[in-house]
Formats: sequence, structure tokens, C-alpha cells
Amino acid sequence: SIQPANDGPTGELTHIRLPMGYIPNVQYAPFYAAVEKGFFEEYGIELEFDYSYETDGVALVGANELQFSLVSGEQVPIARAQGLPIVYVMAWYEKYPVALVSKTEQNVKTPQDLAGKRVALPGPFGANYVGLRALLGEVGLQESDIIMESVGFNQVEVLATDTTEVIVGYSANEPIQLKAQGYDLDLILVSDYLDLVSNGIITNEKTLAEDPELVERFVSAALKGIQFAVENPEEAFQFCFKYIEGLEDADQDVQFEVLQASMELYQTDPYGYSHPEAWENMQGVLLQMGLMKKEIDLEEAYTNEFSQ
Amino acid sequence: MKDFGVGIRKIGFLVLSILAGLFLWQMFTTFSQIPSFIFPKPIEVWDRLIIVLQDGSLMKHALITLQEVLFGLMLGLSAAIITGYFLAKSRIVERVLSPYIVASQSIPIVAIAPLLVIWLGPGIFSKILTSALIVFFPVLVNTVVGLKSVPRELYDLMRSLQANTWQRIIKLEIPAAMPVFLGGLRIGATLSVIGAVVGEFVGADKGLGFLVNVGRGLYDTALVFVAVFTIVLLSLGLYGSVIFIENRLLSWQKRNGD
Amino acid sequence: MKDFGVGIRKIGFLVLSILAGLFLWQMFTTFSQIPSFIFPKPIEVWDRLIIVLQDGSLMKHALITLQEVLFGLMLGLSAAIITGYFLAKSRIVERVLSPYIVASQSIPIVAIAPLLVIWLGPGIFSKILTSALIVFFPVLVNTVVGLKSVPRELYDLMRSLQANTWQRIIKLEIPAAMPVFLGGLRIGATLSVIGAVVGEFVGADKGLGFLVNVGRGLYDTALVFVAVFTIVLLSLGLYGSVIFIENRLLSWQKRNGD
Amino acid sequence: MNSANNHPLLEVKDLGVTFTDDKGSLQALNQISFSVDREQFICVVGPSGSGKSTLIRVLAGLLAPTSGEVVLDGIPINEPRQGVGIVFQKANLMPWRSVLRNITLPLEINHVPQNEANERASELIELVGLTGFEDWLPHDLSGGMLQRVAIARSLIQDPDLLLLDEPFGALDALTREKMGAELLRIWRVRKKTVIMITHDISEAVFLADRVLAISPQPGNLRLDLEINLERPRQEDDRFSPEFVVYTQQLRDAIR
Amino acid sequence: MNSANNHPLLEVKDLGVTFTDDKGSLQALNQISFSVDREQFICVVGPSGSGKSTLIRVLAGLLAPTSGEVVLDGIPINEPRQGVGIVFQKANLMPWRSVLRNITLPLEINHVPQNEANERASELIELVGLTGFEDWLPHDLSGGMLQRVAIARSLIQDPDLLLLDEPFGALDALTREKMGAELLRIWRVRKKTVIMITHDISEAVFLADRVLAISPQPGNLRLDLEINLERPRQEDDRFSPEFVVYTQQLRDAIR
Ligand SMILES: Nc1ncnc2c1ncn2[C@@H]1O[C@H](COP(=O)(O)OP(=O)(O)OP(=O)(O)O)[C@@H](O)[C@H]1O
Ligand SMILES: Nc1ncnc2c1ncn2[C@@H]1O[C@H](COP(=O)(O)OP(=O)(O)OP(=O)(O)O)[C@@H](O)[C@H]1O
Ligand SMILES: [Mg+2]
Ligand SMILES: [Mg+2]
Repeated sequence: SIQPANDGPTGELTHIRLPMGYIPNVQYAPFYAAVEKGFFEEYGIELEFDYSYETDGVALVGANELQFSLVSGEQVPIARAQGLPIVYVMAWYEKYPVALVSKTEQNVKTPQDLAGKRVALPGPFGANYVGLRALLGEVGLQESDIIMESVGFNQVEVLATDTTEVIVGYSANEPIQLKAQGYDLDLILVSDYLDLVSNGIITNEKTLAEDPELVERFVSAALKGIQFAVENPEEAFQFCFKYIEGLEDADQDVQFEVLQASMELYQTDPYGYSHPEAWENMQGVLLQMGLMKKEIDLEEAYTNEFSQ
Repeated sequence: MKDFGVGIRKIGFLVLSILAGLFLWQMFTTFSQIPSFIFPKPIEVWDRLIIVLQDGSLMKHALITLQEVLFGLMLGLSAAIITGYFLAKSRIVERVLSPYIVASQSIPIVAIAPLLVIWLGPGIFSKILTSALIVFFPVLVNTVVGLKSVPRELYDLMRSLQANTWQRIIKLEIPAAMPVFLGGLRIGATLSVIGAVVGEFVGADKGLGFLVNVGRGLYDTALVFVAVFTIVLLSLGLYGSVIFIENRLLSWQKRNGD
Repeated sequence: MKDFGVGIRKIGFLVLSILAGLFLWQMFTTFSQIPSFIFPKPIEVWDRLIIVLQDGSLMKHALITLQEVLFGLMLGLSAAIITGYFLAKSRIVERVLSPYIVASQSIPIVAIAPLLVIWLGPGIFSKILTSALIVFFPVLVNTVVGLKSVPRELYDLMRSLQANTWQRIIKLEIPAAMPVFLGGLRIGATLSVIGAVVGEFVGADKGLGFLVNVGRGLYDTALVFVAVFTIVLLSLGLYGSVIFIENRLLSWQKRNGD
Repeated sequence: MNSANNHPLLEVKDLGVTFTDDKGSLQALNQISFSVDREQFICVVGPSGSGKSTLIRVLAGLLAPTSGEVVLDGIPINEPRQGVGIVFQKANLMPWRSVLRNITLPLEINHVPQNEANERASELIELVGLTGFEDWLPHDLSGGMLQRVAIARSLIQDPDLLLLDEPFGALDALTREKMGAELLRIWRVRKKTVIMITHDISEAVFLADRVLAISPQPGNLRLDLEINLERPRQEDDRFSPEFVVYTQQLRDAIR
Repeated sequence: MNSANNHPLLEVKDLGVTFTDDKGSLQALNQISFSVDREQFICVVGPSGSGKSTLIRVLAGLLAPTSGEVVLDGIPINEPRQGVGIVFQKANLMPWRSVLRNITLPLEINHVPQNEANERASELIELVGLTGFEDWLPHDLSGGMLQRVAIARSLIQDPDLLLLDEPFGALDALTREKMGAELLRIWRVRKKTVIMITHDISEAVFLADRVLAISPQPGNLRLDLEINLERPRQEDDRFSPEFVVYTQQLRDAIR
């Protein structure tokens, strides 16, 4: 396997633009750390963050306009089913990050308690919806057993104002913001009930076939960042300030908590590894939901070749 | 006979125009390097269209959006006409309200999305509002400009005939301001669709905007195109209606222009 | 002296209008049940404003957006004026192009975002384009309506004076179409800001739209408000510039209207 | 206005009108005083820009005088009044209305049923010689035809007081004479009061009981000339010595 | 147009104009033929709607005839020509231009330097009696003043052929006479050809070398009358027997 060049960058750096899927955020601390600590440079990569919409990243990688993207797990089977030649090459999260959040007075402790509740999510698409449906299916509930409300990305606001009873969100984001506002919450984590493929790095088949060495360099650097962040959360957090506008002025405790909560979801042993059963589960859920019309060959969808 | 001939010719132009578009599209997808999940071929979109037509889902979403658009258009129009009238008539009202009106135009909807959801719920109302909001301004401005273009001599005439306010509005101001006003309506009608669709993007589980979101989420670009075309069709339909009204109401001006 | 007095009064109205707005806002936040991370109080927004002013970040983003808006406005305006001229002159051009122009207005930007990124890159161009696109239509329509309102007799006059095309445009069509055209510009200038901001929402790492996104991501609602106000201010500035131009160019009409 | 009493129908007292704008001010009318009895036919002559149209606008209640007062039927005028028909110097037609609908506009405003309105209009259309042009739009008419539409419109309500600002300005000599004769007939039969601006002194003398001559800038009433020619007047009267004297007097007044 | 040869300046041959729209068609002019020599002063009279303005529009090259032909200086007219000055029946001023800028418009179009243009304009402004109103906008002028601006504008290029469509329509008798006299003077001194529409038969006879009388619908050339009164003519000529005969002939022609 490829070793970092000992004496720093020798030749030209490969420029990589990485779609992050969201705006600058502390959850990306491992990547910021990897850049700041020079890991990417060590592997001959000059990294540029791109905060466009998630699906853009998948499409652009699929079209070989870009080599890599950071995506949410369910996107990979969905996109491959549509013929996008993308391959998942590195798991960043082990646990599916979606959670159902409610104020404690609602008494929603288990998925069964959801029956008859008003559940708000951005809309019937994306990771939140997949997480919700997976959870409901796991405990034998139907979508019609709950009252689903599409509120856009305003879950925090609608829960805070009791416009709804339960929200679906990322466990490392919405609940922490709400707790910071002083609300007492119950969380139901999807990952407690079912293993699903979670966020990671994709590339496309062409890059994988023609330049596997680039993929290896990229994944290695990223993994080094993750490892660094896990071992030095405080320091990783400090790196965020350079990348996230307005972080100095935000509530830093909350933000640090966001980082810690995401770290609980990381895939650490081994770094970058994605579990085959999580893939099977994901495919099953997506097929059942009708988000995929036909089964795909999961072997082509991901590889653990680069995990460490 | 004559009118009929003109109608045929108009439709001929439309068909020609559409065929030319289809041809360019086919050429483009054939010769460019862009994969079809980013830019599908006409035939793929056609197949997808047949499917959503047969299962009725396109119709369902289109009707929802149409409903939002029509209500939004009505709301935006009424608000714009009434406000426009007072703005054109009173300097003070104009000075006090203008900044707020301009402000209301430039506030990005996503920025106030939480408030919309909290106040109006996740249903159809927030979409009607976003549609109305975007319709409002062009119609307002053209109402004001149109009213200001009413010849002063005709005001004198109406005054001398002791027309009351209502008659002055109906018999003078409305017909005289109509050409410019209808220009505003053209803009407003077209924008109303995009307003409703944007409202749906922010958060919805039905409507054509939602369908675009679904298509994007599933990398089903053909579906995205089907939804977009339906949106465009809706716009064209509304635009066509305005043109139809123009042809009716402004025939006196047409003769002049031609 | 007289003009000066009028200026003072205009500013007075603006200040009054803003104070009234602030008062309503304060009342609203005090008496409503909405928590301040959803709808902050004026003072919180003020504090946040001071911070981003001092660290220069507001300025930085505002300048980016301003740049996009100005380029977008220029691009949209030029395209609209040129197209509008030909549409007003030629029925055939109008019939063939109209459907595409209306279509271009109603295609949701997010639906073609990947294409924009592929063709224009993630930089400033896609925002200029979204801004230009939204400016285009209202200006176009009002250009056409304005040109159609040029009195036929004055065309006769210019013909009899053997004015060439260019002189006819400069000396007749531009001044005669100006009132309606400027109405379109008012709409276009206001929309240009929202166009650029929408472009930034879809994907950017600078600009005021991005700042709104950042604020929302951090649940820093005060920052969202600061960004939104800056956006509004930009719009008001552009709108004010158009009004300024109107006052200059249309003084001959003002006298009529008052 | 039908109250039969012996004070004059219209009294103009020390009327002054000054237009002011940023470029300064212009005194259009200065200290004009005259009064008009019921059923009189008054003509106003004066050079271009002397304030004739301005006077008509004040009498119509469309323009508030800067000084002085106008009393119509005992009540000071400050807004347009019922029973007054006006022909403006510009035809002032609505371009979106046909000849017929332009003429019936005043009736529409007074909620006269359309049938009746059309009937009354068709008489007047014949009177002004526009039969066959009922459905035409103003754009397609000649200058004189437009003016005739405006005249018909002013007559349709059978007003007691007619204010006419160069109603025959765009008419050819013959139509002009014919319309003048018609106007005289209407005036006599229907017992109207007429105040008419004309730039044709001979026409003024031929038609009027009294001719007012206004001098320009500021518009002063130079001459208030009673025309004592017997009625009905004949075309040949134009060559009578009195006629020539009246004409000469007026010419001199506005020179 | 300055080529001195002996064919007539303007030849109108079998000219016909028909307006057609959805409501049917209207024949405005029918088989009109006449010719105009260099430096002639022609007046055209005819009832309202007889097609006089239509004739002027054809002569100006603004309207293509439906049949027949118009030859100016040997070349058939199919577009406006250099050296022709036009006064339209409506003043046709640009409302956004001041009196001065309206008058200098033709010079602007011919790239005459502004200084020179202003100089030439100020002479004409004096001629039409608008000194002091140079910076006024059309909105603030009286009807007659607007027309005087239009006259000044038509003269500023010193055209060889003047086409005037009721140029004095909105002018009072005195101004009218004064302007008529000025026009005659300009015509004589500058050796122009003038074709002028008027609705005043006496004015036509007084001014013209020849008067054309058009009858209405369809407009036919009824009479082409040579006026053999000596020049310069005096106001008193109006009362001469020949004058009265001419007048009577024309009256009869257009009746
Ligand atoms: N654009 C047009 N379309 C249809 N008919 C027209 C048009 N212009 C003029 N006409 C008709 O042609 C006839 C002659 O019009 P024209 O303007 O030449 O008359 P004119 O002799 O100038 O009358 P006036 O003395 O009233 O100005 C009229 O019956 C008029 O309605
Ligand atoms: N709205 C106005 N603002 C400023 N000045 C005006 C306005 N209206 C008229 N005037 C001026 O008042 C004077 C008298 O105008 P008015 O229209 O009454 O003249 P008139 O006697 O009707 O002339 P004409 O016979 O040419 O129609 C003119 O000098 C004119 O410029
Ligand atoms: Mg007047
Ligand atoms: Mg005419």
C-alpha cells in the first residue's frame, strides 16, 4: 500500500474538490483537521471543500466531473439503481445518524409510541425519511400509522413551538440545538434498531479502475483526519474556526457537543470499513420503500479495500 | 375565416418552435459528453412521462401546484391592485409603504421558512403565500406605472361629467392602465408558478416542486425533466391566458401597434 | 432650497417608516410566544450586526453578492433590452421565442443546478446567471409594452425627418418607452438581488445567501436576520437608484402626473 | 339651474389664474369680470395663449382660480356641475371606445339605459354627420371627425350651459357653417346658454349675442361687445356694415 | 430637387387610397391627378373626412398609395424625401422635449452642431411668437402654441417643399393672418413650393396660386382652380369681386 512521502510533497499536488453535502459545520472537523495537519498534502492532494447540495455531489461524481464526494449512505444504492457508476470507498459514520426527537412530555420512548403522533420531517425524501421508514418497518408500523408532516429543514423550530409532536433529524444536530435551548427531550436512535450504511466517501468506477492509487491516497488522508479527530477532539474543534464563519460568535459548548455527538457515530474499528449487513439492510429498506425499483449487485456498490 | 387562419398560423408557429427545441435537445444529448442522469434524452423523458401519466401521479401533483398557483395569483393580484391604486394616488402612502414592499420582495423565502411553517402549517398555505408574494411586486409596479400613464385630459373629462370614483376607476383608469397592467400580469402569472414551486421546495410532500425533489433524490433525472416540463407547461398556460385576455381587451391598441 | 426641503421630507418619511417597523418588531417579539432563536429581538440582531461589521465578514459577503447582482443586472438588462426590441418589432421572432422565454422563467434553478455547476463551475458565474435570468423577464416584458406604447404619429414624424434606425431608437423609442421600461427595471433591480441570493443558496461559500445558510446551520438566527437585512438593504439601494433615475429622466412626466 | 330668477346665470368676479412651477410663474388670467345671462350666446376671442382655455377650465369647475370667484346660478363654482356640457380643445376621446360609446359615455355615467342612450346618440351622430361610423375607433378617424364626436358627446345630456373650446377648430368651412347653424338652432329651440371660444372673429360675430375679447399675458378682458344683429341671422349679414364694424372693433381689441 | 428643368416638381397620377380592415374597406381617395410646378403655392380644401390628410401622408411618402403614383422631381415617391417639411394636423411634439429641442429635432437628426441649431431655432421662435417659452414643455402650452412649435419645426431645415396639414387650425384669426403673411413671405423669398391643407376657403384663396377642392367619400378632385389675383395680395383683396367669385366656386365644389 502507499506510504506518505517522507519528505513532504515532492511533485505536483492533485487538486480535489470535495462536495460536502452541507454548509461548513463542526461535524467536518476531521476533514478540516486533515487539511490543517497536512495529511492531504502528505498524500499529494490539495483539497478544496465544496458545500453544494448533496445530490449534486453524487451526480457530479457519477458524471466523472469530480472524483470524490461525501454522501449519505442511502444515496449509493439509489444512485446505482439509476445507473450512476459510483462506488462507496470509505465509511465515515458507522451508525445511521437519524433520530426521532420529541419533548419528554410527549412520552415517545420507543418506536411503538409513534403510532398516531404527528411526525415532522423535511419531506418524504432523503436520509431522514429513509431512517424513519426503516425504523417504522423494523417495529411493524406503517407510514399511515403516523401523521407525517413535511416542514422543510425547520424541525427545530416546529418542535420548539409545539407545532408538531415528534421530529426526525440528525442525532448530532437538532436534539443538541434543542437541548441547548433548555428543552427536555427523548431520542430514539435508528441505529439502535437496525444497521444501515451511513455517511462516507464515494468515487466513480472510472477513477477506481484507472487511478486506484489516487483513491487510496485520498482515503488514507481522510482516515488519518478522522483518527486524529477521535484522538484529539479539542484540537480538531479548534481547526473548525478557520473554516466555519461565525463559529466564534456561536455557542461554543453546543458546537463542541455537536462534534462529540457526531464522533459517537464514527466508524473506528477498522477505520473506513462498511458492514455488508448494513448494505443488505439498506437495500432491503429502499426496495421496500420503492425508492429502488430493482435489486443491485452490492458488491459493486462498495469496497472495503481501503479501510484500515 | 380570417381569424381561424390566424389561429392556425399561431399554432403552427408554436409547433414549429417546439419541434425546433426538441431537435436541438436531441442533438445536444447525442453529441455532448453529458451522461443521461444529468441530461436525459427526449425519448427517456417521454417514457417517464407515459409512466407518471398512467399512474396518475403527475396529474395529482400538477393539480396541487395549479391550485396553489391560482390561489397565489388571486391573492397576489388583489393585494397588488389595491395597494397599487393607493400608491399611485397618494404620495404619503407611497413613501411609507415602499421600503416595506421592496423589502418583502427581497427577503429570501428560505430565511423565513420556519416562520411560514409555524404560522401557516406545512400545508398549502405557505405555498400560496410564496406564490402571492412573488406575483405581488411586478403587478404592483405596473399598476402604478399604468395608472400614472392615464392622460390628465381624460381625468378632466370624467370630472366634468361628474363621474364618481367608482365610475372613474371602471370607465377610465382600468381601460387606460390596462396595457401596462397586463404587462405586469404577464410577468406575475409566470412568476406565480415559480413562487409556488419554490414554496414546495422548502418543504412539501406534494406538488410539482416536490416531484422535482423526489426525482433529484432518486437520481431519476427523467422524472425531474417531466416535472420541470409540467411546470413550464403550467407557466405557458397562464402566460397564454394573459395573452388571450390582452388580445381581447387591447384590440383597440393592436390596430395602432401593427 | 425647495428641493432640499423635499429631500429632508423624503428622508423623514423613510426614518419614520423604519422606526414604525422597529416598534412593531419589538412589540411582536415581546408579546408573542415565539422563542428568540426563532425570531430574535431587535437588540440581539443589533449586537450581532456590530460583531460582523467589526470583523469585516459582513462587508466581505455583501461585496460578493453586490458584485454578482451588478453583473447579473447588467447581463439580464442587456439581454432583455435587445431581445425586447426584436420581440416588439417582429411578430415572427415573438412567436418563436416567447415559449422559450416563458419556459426559461419557470424552470426551477435547483432542477438544473448540476448543469450550472458543470458548465459554469461553482464560482460566481452561476449566481450571475441566476440573477440575470430573473431580471430578464420583467425588463423584457416592460421593454416590449413600452415600445408598443410609442405613439404612431411620432414614428411618422421621425420617418418624415428621415431619421435612421439608430436615431429613431435614441431620440424616439428610448424616451417614449422609458416610463414603462423603468417600471420593469424597478422590478428587475429588486429581483436581481433575490436571484443572486437564490444562486448562493444552491451552492456557495460566500455571499449573503451563504451567510443566511451559515446562520441557519448554527441556529444563529440573529445572524440570519443580519444577513437578510443586508440583502434587503441592497435591494432598497438598487430600487432607490432606479427611482433616482426615474426622477431624472421622467421629470417631464412627473409634472403631468402630479 | 332651472329656477327662473333675474340674477345672471353666471358671474365672473375679478378672476385671476396664475400657474406656478419651478421655472417661475405665469399669469394666464388677470382680473376678469363679466356676467352671462340665461340663454345668452357668448363668444370669446383672443390670441393664442391669452388664457381662453384656462377660462373655460375655470368655468367648468376643473381649475380653481388663484383669485376672484365664479358664481353659477348663485352658487360659487368649485367643482364640475350637472347640466354643463363641455367640448375641450383637444377632442379628448377614449381610444378604446367606439364613436358610439364615446358619445354615450355621459349617459352611461348617469345610468341611462343603453337602449335609450343609443337612440339619443344616433340622432346626434346624424346631426354631426357621422352616420355609418358608429363602430369606428378614434384612431381611424380624421381630425375633424374626432371633433364632431366630441361635440356630439357634449350635447347628449342636453345641458343648459354649453362650454365650447374651439369646437369647430378642425372643421372645414362648410361643415363649420353647418355646425354653427345647428348650434344656433339647438340654442334657440332648447333654450341653452352657450359660451364658446373661437379664433374666428367673423364666426364669433355671426353667432354671438356678445363677444368677449381677451388680450394676452396676462389675459385681460379688453372688450365686452354686444352684437346687435337681428336673429335669425343670414349668411349675407356677414357683408353688412355693422358686421364689418364689429369685426374691426374686435380685431383692434386683441391686436 | 434643385435641378432646374421644366417638368413639374410633383406629379400625382390616378392616385387612389383604400383603407382595409376587418370591418370592411373605405376608399379615402379616388383617381386623384394633378401636378404642381416649382414654387407654386397650392391650397387643398375639402370637407372633414374627405381624405386631405391622407393625401398629405401620401405626398410625404408616409403612406403607400393603393393605386396610382406620385412622382416628385422625376422620382416616384415611396419613402420620405430630403428637402420636404411637414406640419401634421396634430402638433406631434415630443412631450419630453422642450419647445427649443422640439424645434431643433430635425437639425439634430442631420447632425447640425447645437450652437448653429439653437441660432436658427431662435429666429424661428421669434417668428412664431414663442420667445420666452424656449424651455417650456409641451404640456404647459396652449393649443395654438403647440401648433406654432410644429410650424417652426417644419421650417427649420429650410425645405424646398412644404406640406402643411391645417397648420393654422388652432390659431386665432390674428395670429393666423400674421402667420399666413409670414408664410407667404418665406415662400416668396426662399422660393419654396407649398402644399397646404386648410378648412378656411377664404384663406385658401388669399394665399394660393391654385386651390384644389376635394369632395368626400371617396375623395375626388372636384375642382382645380387657378387663382389669378395679383401678388402681393392685400387684406382688402378679400372683398374684391374676383375673390368672392373664387370663394363661391370653391364652396360649390365641395358642397
Ligand atoms: N388608418 C386609417 N384606417 C382606416 N380609415 C382611415 C384611416 N385614416 C383615415 N381613415 C379614413 O379616411 C377618411 C379620410 O381621412 P382623412 O384623415 O384623410 O380626412 P381629412 O380630409 O384630413 O379630414 P379632416 O379635415 O377632418 O382632418 C376618413 O373617413 C377616415 O375615417
Ligand atoms: N398647466 C399649465 N402650466 C403652466 N402654464 C400653463 C398651463 N396651462 C396653460 N398655461 C399657460 O397659460 C397661458 C394661457 O393658456 P391657454 O391654454 O389658456 O391659452 P389659450 O388662450 O387657450 O390659447 P390657444 O388659443 O392657443 O388655445 C399660456 O401661456 C400657457 O402656456
Ligand atoms: Mg386654448
Ligand atoms: Mg385631416
